[in-house]
Amino acid sequence: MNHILPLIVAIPLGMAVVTLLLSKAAKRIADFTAFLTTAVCLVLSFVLLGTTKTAYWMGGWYPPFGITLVFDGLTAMLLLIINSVGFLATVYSLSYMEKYTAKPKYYALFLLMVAGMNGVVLTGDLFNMFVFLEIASIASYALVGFGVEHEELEASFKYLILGTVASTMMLLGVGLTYAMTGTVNMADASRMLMSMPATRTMAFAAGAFIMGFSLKSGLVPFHAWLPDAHPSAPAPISAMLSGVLIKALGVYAMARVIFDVLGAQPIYLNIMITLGAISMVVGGFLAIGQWDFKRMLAYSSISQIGYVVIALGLGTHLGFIAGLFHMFNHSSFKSLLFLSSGSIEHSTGTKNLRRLGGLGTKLPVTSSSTAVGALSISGIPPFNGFFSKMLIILACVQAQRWVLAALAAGVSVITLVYFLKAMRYSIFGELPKAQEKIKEVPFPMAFSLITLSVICLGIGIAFLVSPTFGDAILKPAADVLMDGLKNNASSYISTVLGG
Amino acid sequence: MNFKEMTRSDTLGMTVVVKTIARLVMSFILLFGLYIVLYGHLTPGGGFAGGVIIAIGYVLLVLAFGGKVALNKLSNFWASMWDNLGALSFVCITFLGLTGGYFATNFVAHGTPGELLSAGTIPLSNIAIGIKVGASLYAILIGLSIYGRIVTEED
Amino acid sequence: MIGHSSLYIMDIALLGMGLYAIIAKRHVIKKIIGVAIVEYAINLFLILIGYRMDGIAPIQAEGMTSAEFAKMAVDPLPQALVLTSIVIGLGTLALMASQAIKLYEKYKTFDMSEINRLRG
Amino acid sequence: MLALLHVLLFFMIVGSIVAIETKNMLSAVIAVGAVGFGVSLIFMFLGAPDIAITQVIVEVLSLVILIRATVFMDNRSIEKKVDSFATITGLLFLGFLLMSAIWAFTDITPFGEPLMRVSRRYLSGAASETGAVNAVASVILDYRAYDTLGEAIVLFTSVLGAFTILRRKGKKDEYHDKAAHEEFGIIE
Repeated sequence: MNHILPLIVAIPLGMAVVTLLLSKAAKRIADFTAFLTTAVCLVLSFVLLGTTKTAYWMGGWYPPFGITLVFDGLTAMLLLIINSVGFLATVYSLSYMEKYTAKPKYYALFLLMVAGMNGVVLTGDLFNMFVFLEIASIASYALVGFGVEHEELEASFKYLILGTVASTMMLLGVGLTYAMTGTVNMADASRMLMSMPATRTMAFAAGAFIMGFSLKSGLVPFHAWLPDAHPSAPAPISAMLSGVLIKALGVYAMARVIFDVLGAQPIYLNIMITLGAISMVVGGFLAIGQWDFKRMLAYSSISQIGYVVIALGLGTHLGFIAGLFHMFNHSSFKSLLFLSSGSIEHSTGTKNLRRLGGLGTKLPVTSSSTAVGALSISGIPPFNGFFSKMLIILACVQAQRWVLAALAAGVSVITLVYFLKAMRYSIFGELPKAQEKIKEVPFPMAFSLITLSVICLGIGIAFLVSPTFGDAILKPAADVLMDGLKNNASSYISTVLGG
Repeated sequence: MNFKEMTRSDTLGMTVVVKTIARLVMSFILLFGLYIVLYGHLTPGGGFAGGVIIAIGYVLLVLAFGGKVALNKLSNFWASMWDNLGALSFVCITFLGLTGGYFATNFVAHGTPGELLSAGTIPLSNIAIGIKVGASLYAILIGLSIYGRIVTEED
Repeated sequence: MIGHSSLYIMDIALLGMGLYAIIAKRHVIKKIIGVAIVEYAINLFLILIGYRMDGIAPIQAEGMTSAEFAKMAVDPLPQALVLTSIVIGLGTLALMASQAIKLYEKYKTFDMSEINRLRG
Repeated sequence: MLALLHVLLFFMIVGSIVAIETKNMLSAVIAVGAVGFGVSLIFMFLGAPDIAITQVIVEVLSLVILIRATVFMDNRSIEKKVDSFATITGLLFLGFLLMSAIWAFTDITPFGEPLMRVSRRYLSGAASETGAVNAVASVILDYRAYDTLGEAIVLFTSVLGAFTILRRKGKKDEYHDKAAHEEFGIIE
């Protein structure tokens, strides 16, 4: 039994409460505890990378009677993404959040959001997934509205209403699964479902699950909240939402439930591909017209999540590798771009591209990190985005989905177009008169930007030079999905239930 | 909106009849809440239901006497303090489960089923949840109903 | 027909009413009411799933053996799930109410069609 | 019993229609409260006294919150003509949901005959394994204590979030209404 598994959830949970308590005595402590907690979580997630598949029985009750935590390749990858972006966003917040009031509350909510996401990716129990999904979601609703101005409140309210619908849909799916299988343990439910004929009720449950998770990940017919919520939040929260939250609560949860519980039937995969393709195209086209930098990034998130969902829906090993790689990369460059946009806003006071320009000379760190992020996301070699997009297109070709491959290639050109527009109007061009006196961001913010830029470049080069990265992180994760597709999740079931 | 625009019942409370009855009933409500919390492992109810009942007792105070009197009995600061402490003690109970071998183990001796002092950590957790729920719901209600427009604190 | 799935379908109708309110109504309070109805429906659905015909409440009376109890009581697991779900619903409601207050303070209206600074 | 449940559910659907369509916000909130009490009545009949108690008191608290926090501020309904696109979308969605439920629930586990694969163990083992005679309490605080930890944290998060949202000003160096603040002596 590996006691790190419950600790990586419980430490941020407990520290959120402790942060609030201690900050009543001295407000400055909150900075320190939040930094420390996310650092510890990051270290723990690195420690966990080396461990094998394992299950942890909460309270000593063996499954399916108690709640089980399950650790496998997919979980390891998600934990790494969540906690590294969480750590860098915390470092960034140290200076960025100075202009907001109530910093301890911000850190407490932030830690709760991280804990909720860690709980979602670790759990092996459907209802427990719902509970932790709600922790992460509720914390994010409050964080989106953290500025308590008109736009923030409006975005936060819309997000809350649609988020609650999503959670309810998921709970409906859990209830139906319980009705048909008599258990809420994922592995046990999967084993039961494999042993009985397909029922209409489970098809209905799958529909509820897919609708709920699509709402959470902002796929296109269900995306209405995303372009409002992501730009309205403070920059580190935008980075967390776009970089991690929609992946952990949306894509990961959808993949886990479809591949490991419901069984990956072709119709579910086709639904995923359809939703993904629509999101990819619509998100890309809507992004071109935006003049608000953060709003453009939000639409770009919809488009890029479309890529991930398409690749996962292909149902081939290369597709899984490509999708997971793009998920990993997207979390690095999208959080980098959101943090950069926050830095631009911090220095210049605006995020409207029409009022920006010529930042290249004045803000060297911010503009080079913006450039790195933009080049990565548009798929320029040798940055990491190029390799994952290329793999996705190759996977589409390999699966003989020619239309998808063409769409993916076309949308990547569109991506390049709108990011060239963003760079043209922010970094290059003429510096407006009003912004002669702008200054570069303070060290903690610059640290996060530089680290993420190095990650973007480093992963691209590492992927090119040696297979270690793919073998250590991507392959175990892809194997989990492959096992769900080909062997009815037998390896997952035996990890949890034994035998 | 500001303080001056608040209605009379927000600041001064309701009539004498209501106040007298509220004073009488309040202690019974709190007692009942306490009973529900403590006997949660034996009868229907539990920490959450009991905590809400305790909160409702204070809500009655808020509605009948106005926010000022209620805040004198239990200030917002202490309400959020109890809230944090309740949550923290529940987290601690689950952490202490590690001494029983796993996270969230019921590590205290179970005793005889049906007695008040039985079921290991279940009554303890019920008490922690009761404190947490009661305090936080009281705080949120006073924040929403009376100070909805006035809660302005910087932190 | 009655008794097999009609209760479930009526419950889904209740859920649909709540979703309809969320989609179609523009008043903030109506949207909150829609969320509340959706939550009732889903809680009720879980309890309906766990009901055993003529079952007793899952509290073991004195003098009843565990084997007898297990044959008579209704399913306790959905009840535990619903308890959690009710609490989550209350928390969501508190957050929604605070957002509604602040929205009213800023926009001086509860009409969502006038609360539309974000678009595009 | 079954007929009673059908009648109750029917009245709840009617109550929810009233709550959604009425023009007066106070009556809408009262109607949704009536639906909630209907839910707790059904819980009572279905052998779930724990949930029934909780539902009733949560209902009371939600009504107080909704009325004091929102309806008190503005009881007007929206006079303008209805948004026909949204209404049609909502009705279509409702119809689609109902149709697919009628299609799907032909093979659902029948009402009144739960599978109880896992729960049988909870019922037969609760008293001896956890020491609690209330099987629901033993499930939420022992077998699934981790869920309850999550539940407590959800409530903690939402209360914290509500206080975060209720801050008067989000960013520093803006107007700060100090007078009203000091009047009530709120420190936190």
